[in-house]
Amino acid sequence: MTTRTGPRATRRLILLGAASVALLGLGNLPFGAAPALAAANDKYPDEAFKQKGEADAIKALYGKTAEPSDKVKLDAPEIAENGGVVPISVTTTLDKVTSISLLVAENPSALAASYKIPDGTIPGVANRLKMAKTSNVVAIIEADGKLYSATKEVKVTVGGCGG
Amino acid sequence: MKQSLPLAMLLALLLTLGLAPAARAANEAEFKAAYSAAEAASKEAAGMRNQWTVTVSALAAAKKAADGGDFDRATAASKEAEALAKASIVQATSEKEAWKAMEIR
Amino acid sequence: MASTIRVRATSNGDITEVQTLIQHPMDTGLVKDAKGELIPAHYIQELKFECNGKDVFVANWGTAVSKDPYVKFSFKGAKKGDDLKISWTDNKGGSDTTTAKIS
Amino acid sequence: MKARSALLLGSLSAALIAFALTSPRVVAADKVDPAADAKAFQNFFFQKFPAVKHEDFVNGPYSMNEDMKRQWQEKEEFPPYEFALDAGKEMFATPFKNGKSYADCFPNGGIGIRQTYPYFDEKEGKVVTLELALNRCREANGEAPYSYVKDEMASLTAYMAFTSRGKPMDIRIPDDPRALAAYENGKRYFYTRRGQLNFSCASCHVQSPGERIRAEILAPALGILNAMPIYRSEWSGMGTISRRFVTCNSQTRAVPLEPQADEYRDVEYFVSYVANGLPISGPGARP
Repeated sequence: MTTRTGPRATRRLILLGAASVALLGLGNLPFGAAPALAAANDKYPDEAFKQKGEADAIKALYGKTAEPSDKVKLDAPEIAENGGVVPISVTTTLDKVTSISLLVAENPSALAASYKIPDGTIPGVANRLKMAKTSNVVAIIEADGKLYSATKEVKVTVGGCGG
Repeated sequence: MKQSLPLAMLLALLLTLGLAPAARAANEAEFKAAYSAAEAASKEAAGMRNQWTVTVSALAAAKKAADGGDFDRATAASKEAEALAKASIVQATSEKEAWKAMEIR
Repeated sequence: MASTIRVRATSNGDITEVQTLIQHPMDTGLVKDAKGELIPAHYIQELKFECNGKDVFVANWGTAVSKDPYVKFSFKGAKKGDDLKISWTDNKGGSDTTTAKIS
Repeated sequence: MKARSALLLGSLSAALIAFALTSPRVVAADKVDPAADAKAFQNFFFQKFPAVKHEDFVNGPYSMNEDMKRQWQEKEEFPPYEFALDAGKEMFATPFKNGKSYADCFPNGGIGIRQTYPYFDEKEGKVVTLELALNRCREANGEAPYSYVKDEMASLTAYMAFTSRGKPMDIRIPDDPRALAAYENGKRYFYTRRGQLNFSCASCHVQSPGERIRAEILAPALGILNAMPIYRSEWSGMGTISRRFVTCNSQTRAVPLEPQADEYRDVEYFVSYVANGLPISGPGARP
């Protein structure tokens, strides 16, 4: 849907346009500054956030692969009301959970968020993510050293009638 | 796109008759006429508070093409702008009564 | 200027539920502005929650977290009146911190 | 007005007369009856969506679709308009350079009065909206007016709407022919098709609420302004009523009028009036 009258392309349309184009030029994300920062606290998984694909991101983050499990409950909308604000939450009945991560497979970089769960904290999180387009959302839970996952497809498209 | 057919025929005609240089000047006059007609229709539509965004952008495209010396494209864009402006005028006039049919009673 | 961190920490029984909304652009670095230039990436990388001297929740975020990010979680071992310290740092070295009482 | 309605009666002749026998209101087609309009307008939606509770209509698309409603409720736990609300509250309390403040311009200090806007100003003979009144208050106190489509105006109206949450919309039409004319002009604008896409407000919000327009669900026209101003994920920012009217126009490829143009003030008057009785739910969060 090309908006011939350019100036009114809304921010969201630019987001969609730029996201699909940027798939190619991902390498030059200004991470120059980040590693220095990350070195200060080595917890920020810089490498994992740079990975494009979902499997690479999981490998970079945890160094192992996950197996689907119905104990991981991923709650995401069927059709996102807006790609910029998609409410996604994860809960689980697994115990000894140490980490929860959320990935959006079709985003320019798959890993969206990764949470550290110290003991004493309930294994679950709710947040709002951005999705470039219709994609699988994957929740990964690290429990007692093993990885479990749940996947759900969320449809995303622009709104409105024309412009 | 519906404009491209007459445009193509126009170009073909010019090439066969080899009137390119004379056509260059005529096109400018032709463009001026088409552009002023389009501008008049557009003003009328604006006067009826029912201007279309596509009319405005077609007029702008016509002016830009003319400034660049491409009078064929400029004339076509002016004709398109005029058609769009006229359509918006028809819409405004007919809607003066037509809206009542939609009213929830 | 008011803190960029809005937090609601409510405890019932041994479980404290924490909701946080942070005012931050979370730019992905892939979006062009009106003049057509790319807006540089500017997003929160780490958000930490500490209570009674212990980390209770640490979030590492990428560019896919929404503008004015929101997060909700719960944890055990705290009671009404305890302090909850929240702090974030972003990829440009920006940061903010605040302390909230668990109600 | 007189000539056009005579023409209308003439052209519909037989059918109209038969119809007139059944509902007297139509015989007096040119006598404007807002109260009857409002009743008919509300009944249209109540009958079209019997499952929707009357006060839920003000939640727009979320009253039409369960999946969207859940996403909305999750957002409402800590809504994105929280910052605008706090900013509005702070601005409302900050006095102008001359020491006065917004509270001096509005009845009841501006608290809990949003549901009476827009109102018909008999001195001026025109509809005055909340956004207009706020800017006039600023100008009267030597301050520069805010843009009608930007965040400051949205923050102020967000706070004033918040103080009226739950109060039923209460728009009055005084017994003044100019008020009736403004109401009728708003109704005309609401049902008039415009733009190259040839849509009127009614094409989307009366004929097809609840249906999808790509990712979004169309909101019913009933109570559509009760949640204003709204934080839209699409704008990732706040939007006033003016901003919504301007963007809706350009989406149908109609050149928008200037914010607070008479037509916009009148259509706001009409749409708010027919929603009388439904609760104010602003500020709102929308896709």
